[in-house]
Amino acid sequence: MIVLVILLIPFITGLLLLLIRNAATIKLMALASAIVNLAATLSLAFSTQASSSYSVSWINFLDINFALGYDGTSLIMLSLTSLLFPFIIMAGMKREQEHPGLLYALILFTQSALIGVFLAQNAFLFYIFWELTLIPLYFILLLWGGEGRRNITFKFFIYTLTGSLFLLFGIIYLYSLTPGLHTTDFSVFSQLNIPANTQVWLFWVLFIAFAIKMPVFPFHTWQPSTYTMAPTQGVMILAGVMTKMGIYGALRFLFPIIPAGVLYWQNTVIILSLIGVIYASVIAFRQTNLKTLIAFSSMAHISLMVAAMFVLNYYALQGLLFQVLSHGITIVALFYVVMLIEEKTGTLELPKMGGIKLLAPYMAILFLLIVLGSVALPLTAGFVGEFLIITGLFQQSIWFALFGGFTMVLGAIYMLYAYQRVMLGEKRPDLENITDLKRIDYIVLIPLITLILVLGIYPQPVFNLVETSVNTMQNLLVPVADVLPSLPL
Amino acid sequence: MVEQIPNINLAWLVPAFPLLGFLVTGLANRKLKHNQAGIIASAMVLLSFLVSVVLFFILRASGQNEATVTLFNWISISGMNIPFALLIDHLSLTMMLIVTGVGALIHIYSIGYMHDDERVNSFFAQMNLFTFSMLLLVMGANYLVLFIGWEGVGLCSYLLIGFWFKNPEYNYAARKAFVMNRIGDLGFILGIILLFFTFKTVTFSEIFVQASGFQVGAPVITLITILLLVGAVGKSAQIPLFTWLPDAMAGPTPVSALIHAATMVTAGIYMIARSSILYNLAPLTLNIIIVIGLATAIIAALIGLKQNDIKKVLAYSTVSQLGYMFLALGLGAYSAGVFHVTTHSFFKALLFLGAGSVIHAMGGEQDIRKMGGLRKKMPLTYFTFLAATLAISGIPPFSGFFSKDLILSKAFEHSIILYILALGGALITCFYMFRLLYLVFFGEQRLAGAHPHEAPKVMTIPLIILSVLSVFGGFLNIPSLFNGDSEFITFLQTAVVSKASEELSHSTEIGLILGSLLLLGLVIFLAYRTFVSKSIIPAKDGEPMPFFSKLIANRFYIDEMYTTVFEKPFGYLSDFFYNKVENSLLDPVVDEIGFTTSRVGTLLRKLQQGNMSFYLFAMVAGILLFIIFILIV
Amino acid sequence: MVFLFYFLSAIMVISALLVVFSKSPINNVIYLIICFIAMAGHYILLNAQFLAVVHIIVYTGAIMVLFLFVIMLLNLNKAIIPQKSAAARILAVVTGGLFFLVLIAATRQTFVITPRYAFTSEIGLVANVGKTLFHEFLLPFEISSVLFISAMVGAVMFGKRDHSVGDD
Amino acid sequence: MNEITSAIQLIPLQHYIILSVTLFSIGMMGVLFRRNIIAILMCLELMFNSANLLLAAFSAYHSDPSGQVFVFFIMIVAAAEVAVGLSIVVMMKRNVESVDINLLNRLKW
Repeated sequence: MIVLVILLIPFITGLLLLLIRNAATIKLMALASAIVNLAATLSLAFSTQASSSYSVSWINFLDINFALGYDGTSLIMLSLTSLLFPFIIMAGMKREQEHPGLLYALILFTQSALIGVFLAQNAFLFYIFWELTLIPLYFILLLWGGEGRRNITFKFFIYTLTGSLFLLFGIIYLYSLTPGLHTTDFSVFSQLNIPANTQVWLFWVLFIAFAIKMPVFPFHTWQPSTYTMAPTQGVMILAGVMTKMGIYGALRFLFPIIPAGVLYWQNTVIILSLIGVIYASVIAFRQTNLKTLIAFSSMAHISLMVAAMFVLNYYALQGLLFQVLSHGITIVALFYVVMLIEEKTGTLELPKMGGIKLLAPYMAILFLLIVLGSVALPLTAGFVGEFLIITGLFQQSIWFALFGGFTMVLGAIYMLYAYQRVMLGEKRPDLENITDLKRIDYIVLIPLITLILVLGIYPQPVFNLVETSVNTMQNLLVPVADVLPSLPL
Repeated sequence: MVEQIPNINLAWLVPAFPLLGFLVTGLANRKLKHNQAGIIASAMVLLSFLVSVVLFFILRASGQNEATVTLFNWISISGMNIPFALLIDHLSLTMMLIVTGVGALIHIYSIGYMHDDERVNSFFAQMNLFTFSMLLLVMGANYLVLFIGWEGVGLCSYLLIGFWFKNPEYNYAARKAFVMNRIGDLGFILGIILLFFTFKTVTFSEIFVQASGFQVGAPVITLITILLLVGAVGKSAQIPLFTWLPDAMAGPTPVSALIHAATMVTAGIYMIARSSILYNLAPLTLNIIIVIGLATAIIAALIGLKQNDIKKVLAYSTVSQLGYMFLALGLGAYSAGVFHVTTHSFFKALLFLGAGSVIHAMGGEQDIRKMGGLRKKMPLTYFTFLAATLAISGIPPFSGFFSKDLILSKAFEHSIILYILALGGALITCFYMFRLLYLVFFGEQRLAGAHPHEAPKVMTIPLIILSVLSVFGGFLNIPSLFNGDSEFITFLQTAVVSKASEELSHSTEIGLILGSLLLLGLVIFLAYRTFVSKSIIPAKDGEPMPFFSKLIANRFYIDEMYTTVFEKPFGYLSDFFYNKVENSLLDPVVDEIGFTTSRVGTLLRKLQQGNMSFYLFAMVAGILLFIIFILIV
Repeated sequence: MVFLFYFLSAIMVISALLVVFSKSPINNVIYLIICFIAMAGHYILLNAQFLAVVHIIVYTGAIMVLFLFVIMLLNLNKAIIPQKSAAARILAVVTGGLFFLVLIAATRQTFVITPRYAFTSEIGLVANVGKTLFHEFLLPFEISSVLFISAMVGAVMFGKRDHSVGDD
Repeated sequence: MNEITSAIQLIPLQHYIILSVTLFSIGMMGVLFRRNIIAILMCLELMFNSANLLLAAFSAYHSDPSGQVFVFFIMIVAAAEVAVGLSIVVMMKRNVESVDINLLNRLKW
């Protein structure tokens, strides 16, 4: 039952928000809802009971239930979503925003849809929520976005939608393969013994939607421009949670259902992802727009996670799920600081910045801490995740580990470069009036940074949370290993 | 299992004090006035030092060789158990004592040196953070905890090099240091992972027990050691990753003393000494280390000959000395390497602090061509500096003599060519150090308007203590030649397994020592002739020079080479990726798909002329086709 | 009697062709009326008396008169509209011929089938048709009245002069 | 009467089909052939009637009055269609002074 509550709280609050006029009340209500949701999710994560689930028959003639449930993987994603949304909402507090009622309603709708994605127990429901996330987000980007939002949002929308269309086709195809009265339950899907040759092409049908959402090189071209023009809260949702949705989808669909297809394309995808790692990192180095730079940095990190996912051994999976959490927290904190910088300087162009540390030393320190988290310095969460991921990659091949490890070097290059150009150097005459952080900024940033550090120093709870599902997943590819040689490689 | 040593759990206090100091000085940044931050920070390091001493005696009293203190489980997943544990053994104790001891002195010195800086509180916070990281590095009981410290010191080095962040060049130097270290770290972490897969653990003691099961020259061990070596090369500024260290002199001088001379840069030597058991199994890697070490020692010494910045000279001398330590490691004389680390930390810290005094006195001037005649104005600094110079040059009975002689004799055992090359490097070292000494302290004062004066007590007392250590530090390890029993080496033997080698006969050794002393005397005399008697002052920048001098003065153009070969192409690659691949290939392809759809639409729209007759035709044709299709299928 | 079938068929086809090919709308209407009368003959042949009568009344009597009225009211006969281009006309004939061929081909398979039921002459009588109409098809019948009303209203709406244009 | 019914049985059903197809094709050809909307509407009537004939024939051969009821319904629809269609023609004549179908070329947006 509690899963239904988690799903509905943001949705209902969102509806209520549409009726309220007072901006402060709206934000407080949204925040309250997000915090209640966080509490509920944490109670799930740390409860000792068997997993809660909810199911009611929905579309009878298709035998589709409205079935919600979760496992370790979902729980990580849920925790991340519930954890980040209070901060995403707080990012708008004490700030002038147009039409706050609509904005926060849309944000909460997005949350609800995201939670739905992570809770869905059948592919049909999954798909509905998957598409549903796009609609409120589309409006957030379109209505509150920056320069060129119309074209960029359009591209983003069409691009992801195109991907989803393939997914829908894949789901229908799988549905038609189910025995007897057809069904879309994941549990039934994973029992299908799809012929290996079919799996080989089915892989791309299913994967392309996730590849676009994550995004994997070369399906990433919507991302930099979208991140750059998106409003802070929108980009936080996009980078913090939405990308993880792609990872989650891939974990749900690819590995249990078409393991042979995954095994067949494994190296291709890993190599693509590692190209993405290097490619995005190298590009990030010369970016002059801070948001674009972070967009590429995020892409590099996500690509590494994708590589880890496809390696699919124990360490890589542990690292992946840990990194999901850590990257989400770090990127939200990063974008928050970016928002602060933009507010204070009125620009995102690096050449127009500099010397801010002299005027806002505390902001500089917190920014540096987040940057360090992002470049995976030990004792930050990023390190634990990336260490395990690289360990996992190493188990597959030392070259994978080497190229994956380049994120650490290249990340240090571009992130520190960006930090230096923003914060360090001489004071600029046109940036004289910069003030340091306000109370609300501390309220947002300190917990995030604390989380980054705490997870880096004591990551154990997260490992324990996902242990079971990692153990299940890592064995998924084993039985199909024998099937593969018969395929033309 | 060995029984728990009472009170050994105090070990966590050693890193905890500097961490506390960091938190206090960092969080109360704005509240602390005057010297408060410096005093707190120094006190914390001093406390650490005291605890280290206590630990030393505890361990000695217990009669055991090592103790592990597990604080908590850091990463514990199936098959991978990485505790956050500290290891107290003779090697880590040595390093702890160096780090906290020399560190405390440098902290105290900094109180005076950084007195006028507006961000003095941040400085001490970062220094304490550095000490904390360095202690983690040397105390970690497994490679991953070591790695935490390893990266932590890299971070602090970054922060402190760029401490005066208004200057873009300093920032660049800081970033360069961090990135070059990171390149090494990548190799290091890959090495750790390979270690993990080979031994299923990263804890030192467990690995070393298992390592005996491997044959000498086992490929996997060779690979591990090479990967670890990459990390050490980055951290200890060896060829090819050494260019960051001279640039790192952008930081305040105490930072150069603490981080870039005494402690952090020796982390690579510590790590290899720690892994001595593994390295003993990989002769190939040892040979690589010899080559790297010797090449670094000589090239850096050569470059040092023509440097005119007081700190740059010292920086290259550090690189060169680190090369000697590497040489020792490569020869399998790990303890000798660590011994040189110890003495080097004394005299190099002293040199840097002395240089700091000089810079302080000269009002920030660092160019030795503009100094001179300071001997009279700053006698105390002069004497301490002299002591350090003698020590680094290897004049007996100063500390450097003992440690360097140990390395040289090991080199001689290995091969005479090595010995000659190493000795050549030592002679060059001697030359440029005396060049520095003479140019700074002898002759006439060349900078008009400067009023050099002796530094305050808070700065001179550490100098004096360090000079005492530099002078007598060598007596920690009196070789059998002088009726000693090599105490230091013996002490380390429980933690570091040096390669067995036959001892040189005393007569050979005496011969070698006398020979080298003779040569050293000659070099000192030559330097005296050049810089004091003839008062030759090095050429100004831009003046024509002979080819070789120019090559050296420009540091063999290695920096420029790296810029051309790596940095610029990296920028071009970035531009290429962004402008050509991203914006001219990938993105347009996607856009093109969209445009094509819309173009096809435009084309199809032509059919929609609005002509009813045409529609009717189309409809009929459609029906026809449809029926035909049904008939055929 | 068989002869009658073929005779009527010939009249239908010829008059239908004339509907297509003669240019004057009035002539078209007259040929179409001839065609429909022949059609009524066919209904009688099939013993569908009710249909035959209704057909005459509705088609020949009402619809075709409506056509005539419109033609005369709008004075369309004078303004002879130019024909389509020769190519279009040839294409139309070819398409029509093709369509014929294809339909014949499509229905060819049915030619071999003979009806399975006994031929009863009574079903076309008013009584039988009326029974079916008011039993099985009562609801459609009523709904068709709604259709009629809406068609009527629509026709009136269209026929009303559009005041917003106001040019004539 | 009986004479007729017995005679009709001599005519195979397929002849009706062929006749009906012929008429339908002629109607179709007419629709494509003519430009005058009134003529086109007439051709449509022709096509309606070919379908009607077929329904009636099948009804008779199957002895099922439903077919003839359908014809009846089709007539209703045809009447409605003609009423609306002709009123459109009147509209068009009024607005563009012509009943040429080629003038109705606005059907593209």
